[in-house]
Amino acid sequence: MSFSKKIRELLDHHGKPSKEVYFDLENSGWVPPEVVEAMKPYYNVYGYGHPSITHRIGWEALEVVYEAKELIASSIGAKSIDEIVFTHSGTEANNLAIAGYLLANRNKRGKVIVSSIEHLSVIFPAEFYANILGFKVIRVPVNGEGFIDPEIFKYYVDRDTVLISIQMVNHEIGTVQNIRELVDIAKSVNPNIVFHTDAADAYGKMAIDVNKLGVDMMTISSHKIHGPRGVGVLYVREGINLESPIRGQLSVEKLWPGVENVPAIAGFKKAIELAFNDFDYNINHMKRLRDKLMKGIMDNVDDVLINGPIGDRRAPDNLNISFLYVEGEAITVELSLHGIYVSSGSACTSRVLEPSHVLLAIGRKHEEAHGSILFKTSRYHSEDDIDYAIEIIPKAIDRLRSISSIKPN
Amino acid sequence: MSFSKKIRELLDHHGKPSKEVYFDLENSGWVPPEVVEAMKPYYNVYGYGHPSITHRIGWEALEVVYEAKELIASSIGAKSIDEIVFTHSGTEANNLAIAGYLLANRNKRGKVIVSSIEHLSVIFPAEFYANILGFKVIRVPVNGEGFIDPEIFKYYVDRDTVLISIQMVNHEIGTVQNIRELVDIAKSVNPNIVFHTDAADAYGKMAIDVNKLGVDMMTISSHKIHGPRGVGVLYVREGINLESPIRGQLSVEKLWPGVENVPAIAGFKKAIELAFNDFDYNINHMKRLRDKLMKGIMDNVDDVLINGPIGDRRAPDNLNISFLYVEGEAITVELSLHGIYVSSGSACTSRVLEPSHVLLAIGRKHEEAHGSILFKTSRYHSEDDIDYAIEIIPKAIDRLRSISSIKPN
Amino acid sequence: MSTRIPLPYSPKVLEIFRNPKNLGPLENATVVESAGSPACGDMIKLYLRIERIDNIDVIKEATFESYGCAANIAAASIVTEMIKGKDLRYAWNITWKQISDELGGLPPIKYHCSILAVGALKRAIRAYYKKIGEHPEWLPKELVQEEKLVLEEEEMIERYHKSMKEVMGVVDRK
Amino acid sequence: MSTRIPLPYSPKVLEIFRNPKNLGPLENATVVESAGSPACGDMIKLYLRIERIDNIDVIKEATFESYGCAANIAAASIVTEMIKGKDLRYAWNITWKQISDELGGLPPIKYHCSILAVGALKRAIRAYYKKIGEHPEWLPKELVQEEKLVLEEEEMIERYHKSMKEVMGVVDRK
Ligand SMILES: Cc1ncc(COP(=O)(O)O)c(C=O)c1O
Ligand SMILES: Cc1ncc(COP(=O)(O)O)c(C=O)c1O
Ligand code: FES
Ligand code: FES
Repeated sequence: MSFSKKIRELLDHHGKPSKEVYFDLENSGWVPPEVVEAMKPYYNVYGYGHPSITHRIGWEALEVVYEAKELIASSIGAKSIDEIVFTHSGTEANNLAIAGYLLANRNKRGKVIVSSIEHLSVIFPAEFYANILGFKVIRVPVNGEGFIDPEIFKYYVDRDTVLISIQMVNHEIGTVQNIRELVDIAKSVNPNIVFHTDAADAYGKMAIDVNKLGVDMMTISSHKIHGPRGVGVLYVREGINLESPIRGQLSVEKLWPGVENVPAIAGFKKAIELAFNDFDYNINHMKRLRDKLMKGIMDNVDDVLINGPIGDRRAPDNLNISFLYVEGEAITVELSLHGIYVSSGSACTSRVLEPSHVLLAIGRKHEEAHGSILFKTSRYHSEDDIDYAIEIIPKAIDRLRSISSIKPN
Repeated sequence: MSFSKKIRELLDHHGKPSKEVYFDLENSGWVPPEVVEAMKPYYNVYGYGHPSITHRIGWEALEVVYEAKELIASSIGAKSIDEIVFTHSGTEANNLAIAGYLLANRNKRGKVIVSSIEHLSVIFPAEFYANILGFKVIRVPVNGEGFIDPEIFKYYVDRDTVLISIQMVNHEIGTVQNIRELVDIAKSVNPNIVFHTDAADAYGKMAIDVNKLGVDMMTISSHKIHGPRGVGVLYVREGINLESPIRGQLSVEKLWPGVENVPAIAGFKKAIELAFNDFDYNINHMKRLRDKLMKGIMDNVDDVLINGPIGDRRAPDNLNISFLYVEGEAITVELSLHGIYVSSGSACTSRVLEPSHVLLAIGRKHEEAHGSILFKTSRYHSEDDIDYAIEIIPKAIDRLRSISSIKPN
Repeated sequence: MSTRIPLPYSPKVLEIFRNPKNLGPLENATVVESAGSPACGDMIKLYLRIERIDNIDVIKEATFESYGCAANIAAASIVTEMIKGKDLRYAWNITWKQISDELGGLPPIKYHCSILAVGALKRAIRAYYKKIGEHPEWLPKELVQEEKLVLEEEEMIERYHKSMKEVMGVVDRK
Repeated sequence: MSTRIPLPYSPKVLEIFRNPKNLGPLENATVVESAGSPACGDMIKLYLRIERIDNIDVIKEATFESYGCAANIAAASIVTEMIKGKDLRYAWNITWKQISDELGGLPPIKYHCSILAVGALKRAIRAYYKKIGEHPEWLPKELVQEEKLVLEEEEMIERYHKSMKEVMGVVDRK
């Protein structure tokens, strides 16, 4: 039987729950109808050439690409749309920043600093290209809530340091790093250090101004804010030279080669508008529901640990909880059967049977990391969604604990 | 005034022609309504996680990703869906093949052979990574129709050669290379040579079987066959190891890191079905209309040159004509004003003011390359579209020739 | 089949995960043995009530507890089904592959879950004979492959995690 | 403004491209000069009818022909408009930037099209004085910037293409 038929069998056996609540927004968000509508003209009306083509259809593509760049630039305080580079994902934007910088400076050598809880699309290109090109990568440790201690950071930054990449918000535990403070430390040691921040999980969820932050490069990803997949953005401050690890374009052209994904860019533009209209309302909404979910779980389930900080320095949409004595993959399946969709940092959900490096880095023991579940709330969730989750989760955990061979002692 | 407003002004001044025919399918095709429909569920119904997620929504994503892989695998005779790797563009698939191979074999050194008319997304990664990693790149010349002479090819291939990349169909002049013959020559010199072919412009337009061809890697791109942008495919024969130039995924996982663009993959799947249903009809249609357009232009315009071969060894959809004494960018603008959308290999349409390297490689003089126009026909074009083009083009060329400071002597 | 592709669960795994059979501690168990550890993220505990009838050691009852993924739970449950009413020699010869097949085929990444189930079973059988001070001739003196794998998983977890930490680059905090 | 961004044409360029003024050869031209070459992909030819009135050399008529992109055609056309009825000294001082401004601002990549137009004009003015054997004091002895750029473009086309060929990696066929 083909793989797809096997999955169909599984899906048929699983069935479609009568109520469904999707919290797995870290892995991907859904795209609301308005955004799909905004994309459609660029698929349907007629063919669309790429932006440097000299005909009406190409100019229509160029118009929406520039509108999107203008909107993004103004939303983060960038000086010019020249500083906005489209890729096809946040992963690619991170690679363009890290690999692009190391490749462009491959005669320099020196030290690259990342945090130990960065997304793998920062850590891996840093290590891969550093290894090939002769740079050195240092991972700065974080404390139990995921924060970098400025004193420790200071100790790592030196005059050899050429590139630093520290994310604005951690994607698993929601830690909001104090980027401005870290930039100041870095630039006081060496003003030539290039500072990149991965804001994939921050953009649209808090105010960001690249100049107030003092960062030189910044990553954004469309599907993190209910935009379509297929668009990442790297903000690149004027004067920073990168050499893309992906080639195929003349150097005078855009940094990421290949035709722009024009319909997806049009959709992302719409998603940005939706995120920034009623910005405060949206943030308060996701935060309130997140807090309600957290309280509902804490009140009804024993032996849980919150991963990441509590309070203002946690992203408004993030909730990460370890349920002790049960394993996270089993929780995701159990909740799925009841229409609640989440992901886990458990070893059993990863391809190398190793728990999330983020949870280990904040000092969680393996057995704590195994039972971790990540929820993300969004402006589209309702009170009712949260009530349903609070009703289901304790039962799910109870059932799995009743199966478990590990019991509280 | 913002850039996008300037373009709006230009578009308003240009106006929307009452009839429009889009031939710029090399740069991007339009996406028919059936394909957009096929994508919509994966945007709209609910959120979609990535394939390794263990919940219903993730499994639904996995189902369509596998269905697409199975369809692609069967359409090219691949042994297993393991051999099908998704990227976000043909450019990225070419980079994964070339850079991925060189990075994985970076301790080997040796020679890389490409043709002088490859797409830049083959030539540039070959040269960029060869330069960094210590390989050598050779460009094999082509004859006046774009064909590689097997005798000359034989002369270039040696026991130092590790990687060869020769495209199946040239994107500008439609030359259909005899890949099987070149593979045989290469493997007879050294069976360990890895042979990649860029089939971005061949797939869906001719029968392809990776085993009959004997290639080890092959590139496909969705938007070349009226699929959505945002999906490229690299076929990688089992046993070939690559190290992606883009990092962020554990090595046991898929080669191109980042979430799959599930809706776009669903759309591509639909586009493949549309291309392969009534395959013969589709091919005959585009070929007949191409021939009609060619004849219509030749009969009504003097002093034109056909670029690329004529007959069976030309792709069925490709027409590339140089109009002497006029410049191609001016032609694209003039035709756009009448609703006909094409692109040119002229220096004036490129960012480095250099004509197409393909046209120069087949021996076209600069003044010949400057006046080149590329048309691609598709199953969606009607007789009427071609009639309209044949009506407009001679007038457009006449007008520009009346302006031109160069006259036939 | 390559491991590059994440194979999904079979409907059977999901079914048993939903409705596991023979769950929970067994009051009057003859032996209780487990394999795996919380740190590994998977641990199966088997409870067997064994009776000697006509000189044959028969598993009259078998129950389980499982800490682990859905496949782990399903593997533990199905193994209790497969051995109930069977004699120990038969039970000894059950392979992880048989368990995987009974489950409709596990994804390669989940093979170790059924190895764990077999490991726990073999450990329980050895424990039984040790307890009654016998050693039937069909019972190998040396540990067999699956027992070794389980031991390795338990022992190697530290070593394994250490090397994985290097791969993943997790630094221990000062 | 960076050249990374492809700036589109202004409506003015498109308008003049559509309806160029002063097109075609001039029967009774006093001077005919061109700049650029077919190999460059751009070539502007200017036809001027000059009359000396009250000791002032006035351009009574100016027409053009252009081989090149839409911007090239528009630049050539607008320069004929800008100089018609003007004296040569005035015409000499027209800059490529003025032409670009008249056209609503050219994209940076198209600046050279208006440089070419100025170059052709300056060449025509010099040709006129050479023809009548005079040299007004306002006419620089040495070539000015724009003339040099045009010469460079014409001369350098071979060198430029050669180096571009290296960049683009086009090999000459054996
Ligand atoms: C912090 C962070 N960085 C980078 C990425 C990668 O973005 P994308 O999924 O668009 O490749 C993600 C999302 O997975 C993320 O959360
Ligand atoms: C032959 C060839 N290779 C590669 C590509 C690049 O594909 P994509 O546009 O999907 O990046 C194209 C299309 O532009 C092509 O025609
Ligand atoms: S218990 Fe971890 S994968 Fe099954
Ligand atoms: S004439 Fe080539 S760019 Fe204007």
